[in-house]
Amino acid sequence: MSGTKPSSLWPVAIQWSAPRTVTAVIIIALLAVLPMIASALESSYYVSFATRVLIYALAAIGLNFILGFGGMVSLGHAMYVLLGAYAVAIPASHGVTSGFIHVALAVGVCVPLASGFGAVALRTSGIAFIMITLAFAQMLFFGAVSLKDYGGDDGLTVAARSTLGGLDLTNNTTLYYAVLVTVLLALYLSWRAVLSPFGLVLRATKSNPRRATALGHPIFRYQLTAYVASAVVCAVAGVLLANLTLFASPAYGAWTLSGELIVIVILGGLGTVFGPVVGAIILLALEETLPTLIDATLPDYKSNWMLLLGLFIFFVALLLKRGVFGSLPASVRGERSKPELP
Amino acid sequence: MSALVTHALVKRFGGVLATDHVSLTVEPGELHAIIGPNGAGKSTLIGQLAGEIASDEGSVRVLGVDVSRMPTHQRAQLGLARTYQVTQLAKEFTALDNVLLAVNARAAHNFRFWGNAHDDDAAMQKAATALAIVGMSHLHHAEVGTLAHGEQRQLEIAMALATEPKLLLLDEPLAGMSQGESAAIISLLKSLKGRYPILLVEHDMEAVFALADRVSVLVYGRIIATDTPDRIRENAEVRAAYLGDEA
Amino acid sequence: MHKLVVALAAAGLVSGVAFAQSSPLKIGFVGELSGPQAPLGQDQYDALMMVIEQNGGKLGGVPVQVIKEDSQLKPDVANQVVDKLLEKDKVQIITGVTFSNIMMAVHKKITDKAVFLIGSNAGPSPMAGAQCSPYFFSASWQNDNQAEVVGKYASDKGYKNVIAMAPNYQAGKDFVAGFKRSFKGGTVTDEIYTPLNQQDFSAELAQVASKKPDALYVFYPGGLGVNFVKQFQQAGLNKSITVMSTSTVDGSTLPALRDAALGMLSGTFWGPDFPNEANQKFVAAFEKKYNRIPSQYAAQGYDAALLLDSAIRKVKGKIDDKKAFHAALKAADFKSVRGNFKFGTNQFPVQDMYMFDVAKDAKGRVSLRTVAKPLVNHVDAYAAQCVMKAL
Amino acid sequence: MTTQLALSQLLNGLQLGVLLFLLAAGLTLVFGIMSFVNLAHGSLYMLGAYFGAAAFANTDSFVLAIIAAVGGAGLVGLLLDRFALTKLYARDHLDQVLATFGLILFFNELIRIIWGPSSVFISAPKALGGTIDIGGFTYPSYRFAIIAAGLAVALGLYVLIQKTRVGMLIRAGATNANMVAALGVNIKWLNTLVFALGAALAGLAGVMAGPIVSVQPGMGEPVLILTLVVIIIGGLGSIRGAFFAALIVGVVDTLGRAFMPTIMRSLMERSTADAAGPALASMLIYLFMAVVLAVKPQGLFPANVAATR
Repeated sequence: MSGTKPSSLWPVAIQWSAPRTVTAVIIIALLAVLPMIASALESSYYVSFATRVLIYALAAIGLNFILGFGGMVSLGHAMYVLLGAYAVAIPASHGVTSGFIHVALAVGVCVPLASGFGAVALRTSGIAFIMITLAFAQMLFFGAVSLKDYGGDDGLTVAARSTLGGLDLTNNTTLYYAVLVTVLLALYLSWRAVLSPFGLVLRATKSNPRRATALGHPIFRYQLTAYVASAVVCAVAGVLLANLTLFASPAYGAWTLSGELIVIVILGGLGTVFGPVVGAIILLALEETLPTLIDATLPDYKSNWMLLLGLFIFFVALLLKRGVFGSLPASVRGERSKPELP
Repeated sequence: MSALVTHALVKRFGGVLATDHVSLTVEPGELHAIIGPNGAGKSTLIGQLAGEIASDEGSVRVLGVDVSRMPTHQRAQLGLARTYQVTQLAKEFTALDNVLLAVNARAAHNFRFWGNAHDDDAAMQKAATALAIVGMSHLHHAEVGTLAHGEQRQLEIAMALATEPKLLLLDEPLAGMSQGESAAIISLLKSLKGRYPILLVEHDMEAVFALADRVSVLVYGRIIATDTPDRIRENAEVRAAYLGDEA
Repeated sequence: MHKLVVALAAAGLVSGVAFAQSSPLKIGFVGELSGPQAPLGQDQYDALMMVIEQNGGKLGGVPVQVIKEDSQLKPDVANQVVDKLLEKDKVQIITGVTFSNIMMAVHKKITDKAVFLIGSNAGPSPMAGAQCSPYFFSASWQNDNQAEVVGKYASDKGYKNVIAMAPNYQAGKDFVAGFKRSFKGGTVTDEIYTPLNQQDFSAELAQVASKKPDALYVFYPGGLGVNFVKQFQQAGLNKSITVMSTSTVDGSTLPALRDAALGMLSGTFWGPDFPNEANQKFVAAFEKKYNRIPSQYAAQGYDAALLLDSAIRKVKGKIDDKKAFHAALKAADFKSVRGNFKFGTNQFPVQDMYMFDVAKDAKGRVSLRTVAKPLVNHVDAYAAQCVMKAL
Repeated sequence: MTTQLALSQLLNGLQLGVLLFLLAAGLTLVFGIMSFVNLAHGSLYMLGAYFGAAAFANTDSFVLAIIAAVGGAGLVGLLLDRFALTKLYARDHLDQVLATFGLILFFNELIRIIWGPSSVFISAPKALGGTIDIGGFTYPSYRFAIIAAGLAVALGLYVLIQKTRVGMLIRAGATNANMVAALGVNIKWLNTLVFALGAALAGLAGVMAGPIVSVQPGMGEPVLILTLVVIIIGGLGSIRGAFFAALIVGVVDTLGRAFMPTIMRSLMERSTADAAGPALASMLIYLFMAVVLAVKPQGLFPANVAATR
């Protein structure tokens, strides 16, 4: 080959695409200045709302890594969020407030646990994989419920946010930026990983696992590594969630939350790197505004907003095959000299 | 040392003997063809050799190594490459990415999370070469799902070659091809002959008799004859069991 | 008495005029308003709004705006809606909160901000003890109260051999512990904890039947209670074993249970048949408006509303004077539907606790009937652990 | 521990298993033939219970309640198949999971709007309200009726699937849907029939469970998850697998709950055992499933021999 690199070797979903890149850049820029806008409007509430959105986005980025790129439909990823939250709450209840220890504990427990769960679950595929991941999540959920010394079903209050060197996480804006940076880091890492030789094989296991195996790729190793990595991202999201809410509860691992994470990934655009952020913004904004919207029109049915949410999810699955972000126009081929993706 | 030796290979599905004590060899540089009527068990046999179907009895040796209990990907790493009767490609990938995937299967350190896969110039060069061999240099960027059937078959072969194989298993590479496409593949196979040991399963008699050094006839999972093309053509049993039907 | 009422009304009128120009006082309501546990939160909310409606959109003579938020029984959502109430709506008072786990998730955040939290249901033990706060008042009970009254009743009855059953989670264990605390003279021979997701109690009931206890103590809230009672009755055990319960047969589950629950005992602070005037008025108004017997959750919501009404009136709507408002709340100067009402040092009620049985009322409906008052002026078990900070 | 107690626990397990089978049969057939993952199957169970309760409230007849539940749920199933889900059959499992997850939220809210958030009332028929005395221990007669009815339905399904032409097509469809289409059978019609049949069975399970569980919005989810466990353990698409797996899950779950705490107490300190016993009991089914899948990824009774290749 000559010095020039091919222009669009990558599949459409992760190609460089001007409309998508522009959208992603605008969203990131808005997120970066959001606390200033909020303080100008004197509604600091939006900062904590946006923090929650970003934490969901982070968990969804983790899930997207195996769901969007590896084709592994895990209906149990909320269990790693649960794990991360307790990795903060339990040490904190013993007076250990160091965020470094919290993260180390979350990762240190998550890796062996996810390795074990993943190794068993990956013996299956398709629907059985969906169900076995659900089953593992249910196990962990009931495990947390039975943690009698740590609040059981009532959950565990965290006295104060983790201490993280010079960072003062008790300040909501600081916490927000810490979460934002984590999200951007996760986006960058997953982008790099997807384009890497590892990512090429991972995406091949989604597209045609039989072929990848016949070529000589030990796909189990790739899938398991991706599964563990995605679990770790969710566990970090759990650490942040416990810091935001100052609380850990078995409810963080409920199977409906795992379902919501899938909704976020698909809503954003399966297999796009930035999709989960868009999906999280849309879903949580919808959950936030639907009751208000109904209240304005049919106040008697305000508490029934989930009816509309259910229909919305149904139609997203039926009609929006590539998700909101994934549906943005793909690039014109051959315009760029180096393949990139937003 | 033979490239491939099978000894009394058996596969049963329920009560049916799909592969009935098959013993065959592929010698270095040899093109050994397997023919047989539909349902003779050709694809099952290929599956057993590649490791996708577990054999019930018997053994398989590739380049002297007993691979009978080896999983598919390890057999591939020994140098066993295959194509499929029904194309098995990463449909969302570009043609070049498919071949790159094959090249990387042989790379010692493919388990890398950093670096752009397309920045590996050596690998990209190998992939481009493999595509050039099958005459697809102009289709680097084409999404595989959009390629014509014949091009997809060619791509299968390019991927097999890109793994730097020591033994090729080709499962009906001419299936479903137009005459023009067939001719291109046949000339490609001719150019490969002698450079790789090849086990070719094929329906197209003309092609088989033109290409093969030896031909085995598989009927109901059993090899009823193995010989040179000329002798097979004259074998009475083969004619009765197989060619008679075809004629 | 009459004079006082007139005087209060006049004061209300005056303050109402005085504050007519300013925007209404914002009160946040947080509760379970969707999902399977919605009936509880809905009752708390309905009763609160009924009081406000009766007062012409005011509490304590001040126009109020209630901002209702659904916590969806998810702690992170609860946390979020509380953030919204505190930071966006800037409320000074939050009431409601249905479940203990939601209460535990949000209480600190609210009271740390010096916002008054008037709980109208959940009263988890840490909040009555070590984590008590001057900004938190409970208009309901400390969780264990409802179990302690049953334990006392069992002692009074002289039961020797009792089995306890509850779901395997914190509240379940708290209630069984509360029961054991006040159950003297007999023993709890077995404690059976069923998984929280378990819908079928046949296995446990068979065990209970084989052990032939004097009585069975159970805590199965909401839908679990419906399951339990139906299955208990079908197993034919209601003829042989006395059931004493907490939060199992109440206004929220009786409509689905009807005759199946007849004869079961329940311990709590209030029943619809209380003869006091405030209660008669409440029950009549509630039945008229919603066409059903009010549950205890409605009674709690109603009392919380009356408490707020009295305190806001006392400070003439000046909530900003936290000290004065705190004192006004602490005084609890209102006619509770439960009769006696006063706050203890930890700002949980010091109150009488009653036993009820399920029986048909005058109109032939299945309802709760008062049978005993085992505890008088009862102080919860955690009050001593509370070191109340001065405001 | 008496034998009588063990026996009555076994009956309890059987009763749970039979109910699970009614749900699993429809779910596994739908999966086998249409390769469709229907998370909303639990909603059909809930709808059955509500239709039954509504009929019961108006007529006081349990027979009519059963007819209303079976007919109503079957009709909803038919409508769902015709108007909502057809397009999803050809999609991958992910879209199906998502769409039917949305339907769960939709149906739960719909029920809440129509019937309100509280539990609704339905009781066992008077004739079955009591208990039966068997050799010294009593057992609720209604639960006996459930076991009997469930086994009767299982037998009926067996006859339908093994002995009739429709059953032959269903079996063939579960093994190879394309082949059935090639035979000239209208596969759409077969899909609708199977889906409605599954929905009707779920409705039947709902109304039969009505008198023993709380009929309330969201009642379908816990049972849905158990049902999914059943069809995975049994082997997807296999009716026979669903039957045995349902009974195994019912009995393992019940016996686990009954005896696990006692076993744990004999092994460790009482307070630890009291905490760990129920937790382990609630995890037992999932552990069991994980072990089964680790050993036999296709389940205990795979429907399709080819799939095990």
